[in-house]
Amino acid sequence: MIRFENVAKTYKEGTVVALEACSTEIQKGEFVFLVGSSGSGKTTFLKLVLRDEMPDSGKIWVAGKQIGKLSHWKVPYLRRNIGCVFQDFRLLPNRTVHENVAFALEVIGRPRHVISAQVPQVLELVGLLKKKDRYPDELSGGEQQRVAIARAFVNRPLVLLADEPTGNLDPGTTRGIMRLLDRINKTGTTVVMATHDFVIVDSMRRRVVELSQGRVIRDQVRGIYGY
Amino acid sequence: MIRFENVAKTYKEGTVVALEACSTEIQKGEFVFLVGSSGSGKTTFLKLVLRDEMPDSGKIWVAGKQIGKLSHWKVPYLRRNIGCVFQDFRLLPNRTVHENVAFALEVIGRPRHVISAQVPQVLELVGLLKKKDRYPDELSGGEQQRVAIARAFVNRPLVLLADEPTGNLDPGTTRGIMRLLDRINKTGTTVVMATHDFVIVDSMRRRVVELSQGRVIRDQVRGIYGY
Amino acid sequence: MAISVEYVVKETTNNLWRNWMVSLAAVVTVALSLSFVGVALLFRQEVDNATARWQSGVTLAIFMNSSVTSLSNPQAKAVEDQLANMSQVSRATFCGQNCAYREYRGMFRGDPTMESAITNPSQLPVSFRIKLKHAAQAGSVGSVFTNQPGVQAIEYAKGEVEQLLKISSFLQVASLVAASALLVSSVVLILNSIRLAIFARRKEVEVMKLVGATNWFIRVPFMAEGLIQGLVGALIGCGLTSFFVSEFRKLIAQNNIKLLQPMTASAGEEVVVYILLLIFGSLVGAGGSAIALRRFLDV
Amino acid sequence: MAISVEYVVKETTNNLWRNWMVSLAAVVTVALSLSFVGVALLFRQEVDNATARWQSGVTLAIFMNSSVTSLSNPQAKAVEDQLANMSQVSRATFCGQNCAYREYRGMFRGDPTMESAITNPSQLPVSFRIKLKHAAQAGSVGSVFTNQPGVQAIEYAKGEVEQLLKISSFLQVASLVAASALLVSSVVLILNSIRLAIFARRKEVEVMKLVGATNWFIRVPFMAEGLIQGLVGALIGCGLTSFFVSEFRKLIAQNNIKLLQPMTASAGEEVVVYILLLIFGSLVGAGGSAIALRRFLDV
Ligand SMILES: Nc1ncnc2c1ncn2[C@@H]1O[C@H](COP(=O)(O)OP(=O)(O)OP(=O)(O)O)[C@@H](O)[C@H]1O
Ligand SMILES: Nc1ncnc2c1ncn2[C@@H]1O[C@H](COP(=O)(O)OP(=O)(O)OP(=O)(O)O)[C@@H](O)[C@H]1O
Ligand SMILES: [Mg+2]
Ligand SMILES: [Mg+2]
Repeated sequence: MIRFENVAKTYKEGTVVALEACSTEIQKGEFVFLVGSSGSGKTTFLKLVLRDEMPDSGKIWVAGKQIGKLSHWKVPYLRRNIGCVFQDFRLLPNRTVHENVAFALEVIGRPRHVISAQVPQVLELVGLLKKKDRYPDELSGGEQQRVAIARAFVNRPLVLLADEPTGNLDPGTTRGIMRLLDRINKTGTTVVMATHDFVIVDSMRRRVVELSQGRVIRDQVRGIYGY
Repeated sequence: MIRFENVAKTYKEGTVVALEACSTEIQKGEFVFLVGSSGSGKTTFLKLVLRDEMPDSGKIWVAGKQIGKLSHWKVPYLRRNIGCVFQDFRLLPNRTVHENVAFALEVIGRPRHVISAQVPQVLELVGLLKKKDRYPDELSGGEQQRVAIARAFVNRPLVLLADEPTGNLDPGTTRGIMRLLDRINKTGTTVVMATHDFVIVDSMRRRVVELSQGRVIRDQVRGIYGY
Repeated sequence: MAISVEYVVKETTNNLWRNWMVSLAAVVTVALSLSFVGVALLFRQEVDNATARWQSGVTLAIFMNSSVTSLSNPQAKAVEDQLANMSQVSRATFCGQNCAYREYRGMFRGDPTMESAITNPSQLPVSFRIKLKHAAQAGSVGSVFTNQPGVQAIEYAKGEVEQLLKISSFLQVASLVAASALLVSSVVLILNSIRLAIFARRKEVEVMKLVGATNWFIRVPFMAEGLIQGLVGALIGCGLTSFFVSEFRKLIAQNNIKLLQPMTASAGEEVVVYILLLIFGSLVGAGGSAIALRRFLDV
Repeated sequence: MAISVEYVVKETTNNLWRNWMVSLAAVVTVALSLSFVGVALLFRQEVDNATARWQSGVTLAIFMNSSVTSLSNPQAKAVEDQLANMSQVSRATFCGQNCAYREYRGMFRGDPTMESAITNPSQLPVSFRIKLKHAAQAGSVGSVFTNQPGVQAIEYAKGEVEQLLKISSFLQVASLVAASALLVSSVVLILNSIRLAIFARRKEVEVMKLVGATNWFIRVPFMAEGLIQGLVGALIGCGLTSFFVSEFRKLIAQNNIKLLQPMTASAGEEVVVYILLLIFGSLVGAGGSAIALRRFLDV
């Protein structure tokens, strides 16, 4: 599903190295934790998958396509196969829960009947159907993150990327989010999650890819956060 | 140093209750963890101390002054006694480490010789004297947070408020930040830190104030995160 | 991918509404600057028309002494023959005392001093009115007759026409300079209003990019915003132009300002000016959007 | 708390520089709009001066029949006596045939038709030139003499003066309307440039507030920005006004446009206009800043 081959990425004209000779492969349906200390390149890794950044060298395949060769106007269509969740939710404050999720379908031109069918379904999945008319600031942090996940998932993407989705949340809420991601993974969606939360990583025992200074230094099938 | 007496605070014309009948007192030199689930009112508590928000009812004393009675133009002088650190650092990206810290002194009108004396001193304290000419994006997350702490502390405030200062950081970096806050606390500065990180709270064993739905539901001298 | 019209209308309206102050300022500035352009263009057209009439008349007049009262006078005959033989002259007509009296009456109708001054055609001098092939030759043709017996004076029809042309070209240059400075301001204002719209919607744009909206889908509402501002400004500019010009004409007609009376433009000429203004307006709008999208919208 | 001048200068320069396009547009618009105001004001002053001269002359003239050639004529005497007894009349002078001839020569100097038309004072009618206490009473005074024996016509000194006044007031209204619309745009542009500066520095402002900078410390650089834009705009506006007015005068002088020749303003009057423009400029700048600070700077 995702394959990195010797990918290097620098910022600021090569002065800041974010990734260096990074190679790894993630299969369809896997659940992968991306760990590593601050600045090790986790966010860069995710941005490259999303083609939000371009690699300096090396090749990246996502969903069977080498995305370095993708022409500019095809990028949006790549992104429709990838869902994204961030630590800071990125919800639109002036739209309700329902509208936030529907927005993701509207802007890719889905017809209205598809939207009104799919949105309640995914809100049901994240357990927020009852709160669909609330605005983001009327929700707890965990609920907001679930809306963000619903938005990322409503288009049934092949891959779900999550960059520290529980960084702002208390331990109870964090467990709720992890259960939800687990459920989404069980529907067949590949999940890649960057995190610092060793408690989660250690308890879930999924595949762990550790980055350090832009290189993969560990790849463990049922791994833990530290060694 | 800080005293809340029956403080209530709502948002959006009273429809969202953030704090309700909240009373507590924090003495000079204490180190207090503010815990509670998402939306329990921790950030609101800190904003009230900073007089960034005004309470709907109740009284708040900070450094001996009842801040509800403070006239508008005196607020800046109150804030000079309070240092602030946030999860997202809030550094100025186009200024170096040294300039970021010096900025805090410049804008309150400190003369140049005071600035050139105090900034290196506090950078020494946070261990960043050697990196004083770097820009924020040339630093790791932990280093950036230490710059933020240096900026909050350079004016030797009586109180240091920290809102989830380790939310973005990996466990190793988190421990570094906590040691630094501990050292600052030992200089006599009162530290109030809102956090979700139960590992830290449980290992430091300091006073813990737990909020739930805007009320203080626990106040433990050498507390832990949960019960 | 099709972009629904409904979506574009909704988003564009929102954008315009959110920063109505800037949108308004942009529209006002476009309108003003285009009305300057419009007035300048129409004025030019009218002055062209007016001076064309003058030019169809006489470019040079030779006034004879009061002793010469008709063409039968040999001095007049001599002038007439000379004129007939000059290749520069396209047409020469004789204006006898009756012709002069008619002209005089027309010029000073309603002015008692002047009316009572001349009560008889015999008080006025006769003259030749000459049309030249090239107006620039007026001087050389005139000089031939300067010292001719019986010739009292040579008058060149430059005075009023030239004054009119000079004042109008001065006003035109001034208003076109003002218009171009204002057009720059218009572009900046439109650019700004779009920049503010982009900024106000930066979170939405970010989400749109994340979930795979196409670049055109993101751009179109902002482009529509600029275009609408430019076009609305141009429409108001057309209105202002037509209002100003018609008020000016009314003023001239009411006050019998003779020099300016022949100034008119046909409906067709006006329409051409208005179409030009609309084209300018959309160019300004599109230009402003293009710069704003390029500089501030990273898609 | 003292705010260091150096700090304000540095920050203001930065702000202006960062959004130079908007700053420039703001300055240009202020300059243009104030130059409209300036030209309108100076023009008004000049027209006032010009018509004051006219008004110091005659507001009403009574022309007698050609049979009346001097004051000794009883019909003329009758008119003179009546005028002497009217309280509305401030001064009445008799203009005999020599006076009329002098006036006529002066009016039509260099025009052969007219010069040759009247070669003798006896060809011209005599008249009374009347200065009234209030110009508005011209109609009522004139009507008294309409059917009086020996009176040929009553002429009101309205013709040219009134045309000049009407055209100039039309142009003034038009330019003041344009100026006020532009002033609105100027305020919005200044407001916008400050809003963008505030936005560009929102992080710094946030940090400033956190560490206890006083509100004025935060505000002053933004206010200075607006004031500078307004003042620079006003200065350029003064330059444009003076340029336009002097070019216009040159044009009139070169072309001998008689009607407009008496239009001048003293240096003192010009300076007053320029000071007014500078005051307007700073008001516009301060107004723009005030709105921007109030709406977009939360301190
Ligand atoms: N836009 C950017 N410009 C310059 N340098 C950047 C940029 N983004 C990231 N970097 C640098 O690239 C390196 C890798 O950053 P990245 O954000 O991928 O790390 P990370 O593993 O996500 O860290 P964290 O745990 O703090 O989120 C760091 O040194 C960082 O400073
Ligand atoms: N600016 C605001 N407008 C409206 N509601 C707000 C605002 N800020 C906070 N709230 C609401 O007030 C309540 C308390 O919020 P607060 O940010 O203090 O909680 P918190 O304990 O800091 O939560 P977290 O752990 O998620 O940071 C929440 O219900 C929140 O939605
Ligand atoms: Mg990251
Ligand atoms: Mg909080």
